[in-house]
Amino acid sequence: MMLAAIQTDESLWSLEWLPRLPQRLVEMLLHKLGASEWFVDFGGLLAAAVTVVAVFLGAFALLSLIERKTLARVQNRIGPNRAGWFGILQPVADGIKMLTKEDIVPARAEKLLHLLAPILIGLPAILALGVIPYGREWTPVSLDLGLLFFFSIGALTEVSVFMAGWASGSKFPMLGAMRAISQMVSYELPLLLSALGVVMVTGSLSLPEIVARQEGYHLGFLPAWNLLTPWGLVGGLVFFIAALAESNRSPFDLPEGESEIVAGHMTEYSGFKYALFFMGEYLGLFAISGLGITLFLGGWQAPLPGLEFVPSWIWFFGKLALVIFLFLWIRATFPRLRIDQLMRFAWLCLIPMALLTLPAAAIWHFTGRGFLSWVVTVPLLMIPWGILTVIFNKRLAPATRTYRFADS
Amino acid sequence: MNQDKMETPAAPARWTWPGLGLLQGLAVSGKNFVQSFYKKERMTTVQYPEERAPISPNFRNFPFLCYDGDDPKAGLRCTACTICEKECPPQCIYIVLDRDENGKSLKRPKVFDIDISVCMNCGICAEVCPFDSIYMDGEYELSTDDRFGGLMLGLDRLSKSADYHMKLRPEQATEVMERRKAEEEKKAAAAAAKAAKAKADQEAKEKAAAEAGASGEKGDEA
Amino acid sequence: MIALFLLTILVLLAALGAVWNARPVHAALLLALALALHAVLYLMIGAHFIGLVQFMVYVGAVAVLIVFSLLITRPRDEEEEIARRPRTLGVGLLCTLPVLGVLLHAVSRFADTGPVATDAPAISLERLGTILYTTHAPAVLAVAVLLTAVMIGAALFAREPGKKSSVSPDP
Amino acid sequence: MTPLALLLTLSSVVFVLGLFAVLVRRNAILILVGIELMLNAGNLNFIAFWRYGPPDPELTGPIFVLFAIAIAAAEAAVGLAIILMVFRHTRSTDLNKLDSLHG
Repeated sequence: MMLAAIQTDESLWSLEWLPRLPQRLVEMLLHKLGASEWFVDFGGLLAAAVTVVAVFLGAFALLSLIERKTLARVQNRIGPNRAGWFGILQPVADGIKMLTKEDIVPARAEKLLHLLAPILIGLPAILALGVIPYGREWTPVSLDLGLLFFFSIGALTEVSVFMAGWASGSKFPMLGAMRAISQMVSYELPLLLSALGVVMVTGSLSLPEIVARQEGYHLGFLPAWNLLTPWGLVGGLVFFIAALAESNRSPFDLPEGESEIVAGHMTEYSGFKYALFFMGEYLGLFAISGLGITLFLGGWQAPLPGLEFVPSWIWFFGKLALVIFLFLWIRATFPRLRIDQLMRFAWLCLIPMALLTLPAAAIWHFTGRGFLSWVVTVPLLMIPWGILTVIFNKRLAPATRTYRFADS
Repeated sequence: MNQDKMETPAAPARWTWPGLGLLQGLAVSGKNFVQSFYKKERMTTVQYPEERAPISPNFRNFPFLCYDGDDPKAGLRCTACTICEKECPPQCIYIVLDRDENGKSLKRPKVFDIDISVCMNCGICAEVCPFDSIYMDGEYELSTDDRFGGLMLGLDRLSKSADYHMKLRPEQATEVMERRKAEEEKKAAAAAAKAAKAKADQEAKEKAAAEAGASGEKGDEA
Repeated sequence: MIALFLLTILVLLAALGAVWNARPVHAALLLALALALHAVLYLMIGAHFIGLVQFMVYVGAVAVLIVFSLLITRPRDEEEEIARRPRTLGVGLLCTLPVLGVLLHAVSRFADTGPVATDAPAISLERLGTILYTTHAPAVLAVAVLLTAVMIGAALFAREPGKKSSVSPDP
Repeated sequence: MTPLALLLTLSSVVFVLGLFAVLVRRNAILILVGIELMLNAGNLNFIAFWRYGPPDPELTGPIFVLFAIAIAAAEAAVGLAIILMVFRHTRSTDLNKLDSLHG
């Protein structure tokens, strides 16, 4: 039965079948039990969903440890190392701590919304994780409109953040929610626009299709990823920055800026509800990184020819680890932006550049994606970028500091 | 933490490559991240309960009472003069003089309490003590679950031997030891001299008495 | 059909709440719920693209905008509930009930003779795009111009009067 | 009851609810809520007829709904911007209080 379940087109040793094993097993089991076809499909889908959720909850637990370890290393500390071997049990300890904490609901809170917000905040991330192609044979739910689904379901985050901020009935959550919503609305535009270039070139909103179109190599070794095109480079950078802001990661973590507004919309939450917010944030991080990898980094495609024998989902998770490390590295390096800088950056820099990737992608598509395309699109993107940087250098460069008393 | 030389910032450049500053920042934190894995001197964290960083000789934390020899009661240098009690700014020291049944001072404390929940580690008591008795301790693991009794140190917990002092602060202890030895020698010498003098006086008296007796006899004879 | 019926009831309840709730923020959130349920309805009857767009635009943008302006203006709860204002209520019902009657009458007349349901016609994205950019190209252009004008106009409107600011954070 | 009739009934009731909100509410933003409901009811009609009505190879229904959504979003943005501007002037969004002609 085991062998029958792993039957694939690929060979046994490609290990491509591994992540789909639960789904296949459940389907076979239900089939053997004589369930109706609808039920078999449903069970299989459920098993696939459970697989994804389990994988990413494990990754979330691991990341919460790795994040602390990495930050500690950058600051020349050791990081958590008490619970278990090298602190590997720290997430468990954190979980137990969170679960056993008292659940406090402020007296002035809207009880129902206060309860609903942490439940809703993890939902879009989990749903979005379901449509990402993780491997050659592993796309939990393959939607024709996968990309659109990803972005529409992401809209729920804003509503739940608002609910959390407003239902808490105190000022810091409210301020945090206002910041978070304005930031998310502003940065969703460049996020969408930079993804549109990929859609234009691929001609499909289906994420597996987008990955499949990035197969192959230029010049025999350069992977044909969207990142390695002029518009894809700009789009990918814009997407990455907007993803940083969209998932409230440093340096755009103003909604929960500890020094100003305690913890933003999460201030009045404790115990398990706080853990849910935490989980939602990390799952959102995984989802948006996964989407970025799918759109620009070739999804599960191997980075060099001759490496295809490694299971494709290992490549995906390797890229995911790399991107997440970049997130952590950036968090360990840059200070937080101010809210007006944040907004100005989105509207004056990111959105124009993201808009420019659209004509660039169109030209790329219609000039044959060859040498000519490079000649046309590189200046098209570089010149406005140069103008923008000059403007930004002039207007936003920190003025030489003057002192009122010391200098005279 | 960072051993890199601090360079005075040059005059701000007029134009730099956009994003260069960000990359420099990333390089710095990346260097810290990588080097933390193999450069031992970067990692200054000490795994506390298992290992401890050596404390500085000038580290001080709450007073203790020093005694000579092995017996904390007999060898205690404190004479219950209460100078420290009077000088203590937050008044955390409480001393009761020990007296014998006749009410005569035994020159030692019956009760010597320091409330370390009040003590502020100023070290004035150690400075003013004329008997080299009270010094600042180096112990820092004093947490207790007993708020009242646990933070009120009595004689039993305050008394620590001179050897402990020597181990804790060798320089200070050596100096004190030498001074005390010198003083003792001086005292002994003085005592010896006094004894000698007394002996001489005695002898002289006896001599005089003898002489007087002799003359008396003489007188009597005469 | 049963699922559709249940969803209809949910949509009605959410819409009723959005109309009736005395607390503005609750009303706005219920509106978001109603719009999201509309999207679910579209998804259920096979209009996937429209459903997702509806969700993205209405829940992600319009509902959030409404909620955000409620946050900025901080209206007090409607001093008296609508039910407590009999005159307003009466006028409202007087104006709306005939409309409802006419609409329902038309629907009931139509439903008897209406066409039978077929399988859900698939919207191929390519086909949608082709039609959109050929048959309806002028309309697309007009909408594009409208949206640009709206973006600039909203930015100008929302700008703090008298303050020289190059761009407004939210349109 | 056919699905079409069900959806049409739903859309008429939602439309009337929106109309009711527009007539009865005092807060300008909540009136906008009513308008959004009415627009959605209209959209629902188009989708219902596309789905259950006669075959529609030209996809008129969905395309009309797309335009309606785009315009509704624009309308919401402009409407809210106007409301915010009025709010700046009068510190109120209660339409009953906005009855003076000079701002």
